[in-house]
Amino acid sequence: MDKVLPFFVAIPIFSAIFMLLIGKWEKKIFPRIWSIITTATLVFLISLIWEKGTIIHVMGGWRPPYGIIMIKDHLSLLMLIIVNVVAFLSIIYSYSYITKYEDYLRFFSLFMLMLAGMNGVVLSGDIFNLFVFLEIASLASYALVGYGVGAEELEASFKYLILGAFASLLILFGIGIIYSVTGSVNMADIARFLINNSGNKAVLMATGLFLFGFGLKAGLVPFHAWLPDAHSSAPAPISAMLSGVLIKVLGIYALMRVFYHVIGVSELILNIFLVIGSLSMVVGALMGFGQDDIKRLFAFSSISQMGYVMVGIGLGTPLGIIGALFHLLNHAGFKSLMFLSSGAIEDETGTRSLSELGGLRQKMPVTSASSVVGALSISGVPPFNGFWSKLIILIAALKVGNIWVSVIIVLTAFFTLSYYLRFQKNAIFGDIGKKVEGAREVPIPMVVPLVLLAIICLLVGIFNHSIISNIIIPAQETLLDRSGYILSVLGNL
Amino acid sequence: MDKHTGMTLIVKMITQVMIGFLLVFGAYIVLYGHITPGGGFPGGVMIALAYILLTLAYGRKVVESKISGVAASIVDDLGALLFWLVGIIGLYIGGRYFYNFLGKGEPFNIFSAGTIIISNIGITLKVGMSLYAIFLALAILQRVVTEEEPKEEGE
Amino acid sequence: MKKKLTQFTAYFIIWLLLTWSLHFQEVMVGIVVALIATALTRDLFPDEMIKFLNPVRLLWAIFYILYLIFYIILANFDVAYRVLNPSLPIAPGIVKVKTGLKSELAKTFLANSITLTPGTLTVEVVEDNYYIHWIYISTEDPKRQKQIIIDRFEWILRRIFE
Amino acid sequence: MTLYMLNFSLMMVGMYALIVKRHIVKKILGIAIMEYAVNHFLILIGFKKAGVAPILTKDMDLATFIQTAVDPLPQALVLTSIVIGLGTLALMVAIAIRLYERYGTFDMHEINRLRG
Repeated sequence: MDKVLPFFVAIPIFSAIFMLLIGKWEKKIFPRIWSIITTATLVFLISLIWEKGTIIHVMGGWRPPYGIIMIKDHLSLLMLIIVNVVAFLSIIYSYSYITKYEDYLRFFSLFMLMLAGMNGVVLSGDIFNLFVFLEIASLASYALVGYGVGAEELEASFKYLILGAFASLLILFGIGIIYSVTGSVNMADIARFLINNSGNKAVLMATGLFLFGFGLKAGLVPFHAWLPDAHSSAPAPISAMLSGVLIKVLGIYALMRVFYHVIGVSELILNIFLVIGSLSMVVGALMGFGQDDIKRLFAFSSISQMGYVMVGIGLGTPLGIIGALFHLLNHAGFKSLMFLSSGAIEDETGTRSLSELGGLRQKMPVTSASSVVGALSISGVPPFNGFWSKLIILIAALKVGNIWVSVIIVLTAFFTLSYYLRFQKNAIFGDIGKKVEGAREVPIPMVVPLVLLAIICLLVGIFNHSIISNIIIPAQETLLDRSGYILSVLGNL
Repeated sequence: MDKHTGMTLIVKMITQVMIGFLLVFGAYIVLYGHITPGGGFPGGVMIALAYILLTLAYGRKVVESKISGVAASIVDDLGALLFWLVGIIGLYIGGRYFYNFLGKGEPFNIFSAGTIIISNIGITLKVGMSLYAIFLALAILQRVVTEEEPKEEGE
Repeated sequence: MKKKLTQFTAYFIIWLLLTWSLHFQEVMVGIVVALIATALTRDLFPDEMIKFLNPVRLLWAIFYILYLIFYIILANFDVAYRVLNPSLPIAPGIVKVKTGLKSELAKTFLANSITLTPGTLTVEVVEDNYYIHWIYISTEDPKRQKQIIIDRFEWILRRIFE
Repeated sequence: MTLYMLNFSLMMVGMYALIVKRHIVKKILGIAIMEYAVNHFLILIGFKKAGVAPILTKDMDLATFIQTAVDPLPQALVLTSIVIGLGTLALMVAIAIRLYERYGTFDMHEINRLRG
């Protein structure tokens, strides 16, 4: 079954190139259909490796630690599901949304490259390949953020580009340091070396560099300057991908993989995670409070929700990590839903300003209903999924006895609820705003992903127990089992 | 060739003489990539530089009549597909992505080391033509900027 | 056809020099590479290069290289003398010189020879006229200037290219 | 060690340009300088005094080869990172040109329509 793994990278890359080639003759319909087929194939491929446990594909037959490997364990599986499902829904959404722009071809081509990069990051078992795929995904996302080539888009893209390139260089520098210490780029091999020879000062420096680099890619608070601009300027499906998937894969997943499996977590690192997480929660929530632009509001809320995940990871207990991973999954669902519906709203009304919107419920019933579901989920109202993950993180924090963090979690939840209520009051309910008069329901391809995501949010909330026990707990066990990871890569080959 | 655009006679003539040799040297770097230092990327850059030199000497129009941006990007895609295909054929034959399915051959011969030479050719086409396309794209952007600026009359 | 043959030979010789081997695989690949390069640069290759197929002209070209090296060394000493001399006997300026050469390649070679020779530098070529930056303008007379700068190269280039 | 220190100071030069300078092109140059420093660092890791190229020839025995050959892996890593850097640089320059079209300036402080 290990032959499936390369296809997660190979298919999107092929599709990106093939679309550019065929697109010379057929520019409009073909790329849209072809990318739907591609992402659907990827979603289908996940079902093939669903219950297989850990799978390792050895590239070119060179066995690890010398060769390049791709590894799928339960953590990768969780991320693969998130990435490919959100990508599939965003592509369906783009089918109609892309008509805003002139050039269809490059949008889908870059989207496929971004997808290939993210799948590569998730599956890579080699720290340098992780960097390479991270760069592929980042480069594609820089270009996609500036896709509208308006003044604001370009400015946001440039800021993102400068900071992202800086972060990538720091990560590369860290990889260089790690390589000079351990003489290997295979993650399991590095981990084995570091377990036997701990206490190296150079590794501490690499730790800091990784924290900075991946933290910047994740948009956590001291490094969050690019995030609101980039997320609010990008086309809506890209915002959904950026916020729903990209910052998680390039930032949080890479942090988890590198710190839990490769370098190994210590008390210090966990405390740094906790501080960064709490800061992100508070700052994101406070900044989101005063926003008028709905996309900026969602972007700041992303920072705040990423804070929850970081806190969950930083607690370091199994329960905390379960909460963090569950929140990761949930956030991918509701935040893509929010960004996609913001795109629908902007498409119909021509504005993103809360003060100009209002009464969307009467004009766009389906979009309104699904975005209300999203808003309720994100602010943690009981039957929906956001509530459970936040509750688990809160319980985990209380169990550790960390009162400050628990207080921050509760406060942030209230803040989140209040500014999402403001969004609902000003945009969905209330009197019909001036710009909303001519709005109609968006076309079917845009409605379908919204409804599907809303249903996912609801179902995950209702069947939270089976989701947690089937997907989240195996991932959490993988994450905490460092020696198991090393054994699975180096043991039986 | 167009006598009235581009740089002076000296640059043009030297470019005309040298471009073929540059291509041969680029090909040498590529084809010997597996047994001497070099490979697809440096060779591709060299081939791209041959055309970039031509662009600098003669201006964009003359070069685009030889390799247009569209043709460059088609060759570019084909190169990438060739590289991709090497990996997939390896997966099909050997069960491993990028499995070396060709014979290893006698060391230090040009036909040795299996698929590396094919991958190198793919990379060359990809890198060479993308670099050339990037250059053309930036040159076009540059032109737009200068046209928008009020230009001083003269010459 | 003759032009293509010249091109092909030139590229193939370069290939052989690069690989420095007569193994049949290398020769075969060399033939293919030279053919491709020929096809790609068909109309770019200067027509005058055909003349190198003629052995007499080729010998003149080899002689020209040695001759040029000799003059470069000579001019080096001249410039070194001017630089090291405390009184700095220089009188720099740009002179305009007309050449009798017709072939464009020959003109290019002449311009480069002038540039390679220390003390003189081709600034611009317009039709038949060279604008040359000269470190020591010894005379104001155009004919004499032509004699000093150009004539020593021109007669050989004429034999090679015309 | 001196080499590492010099390399690190080169990186600091790049970082200085990136953080302090307001001109977009200078920021791009800062990124480029940092990238060279990092690539140089990777090369330094594989560096060996009086090392030979890591190509095993017919007339070389394995033990001396292992002792004298430099580590080839960092070189491969650097090639990859140079390619990535090329892509990033091309994208940065393209966006900078477009930004100049839109704003008519290269000053980062005047390009601030987005805030918050």
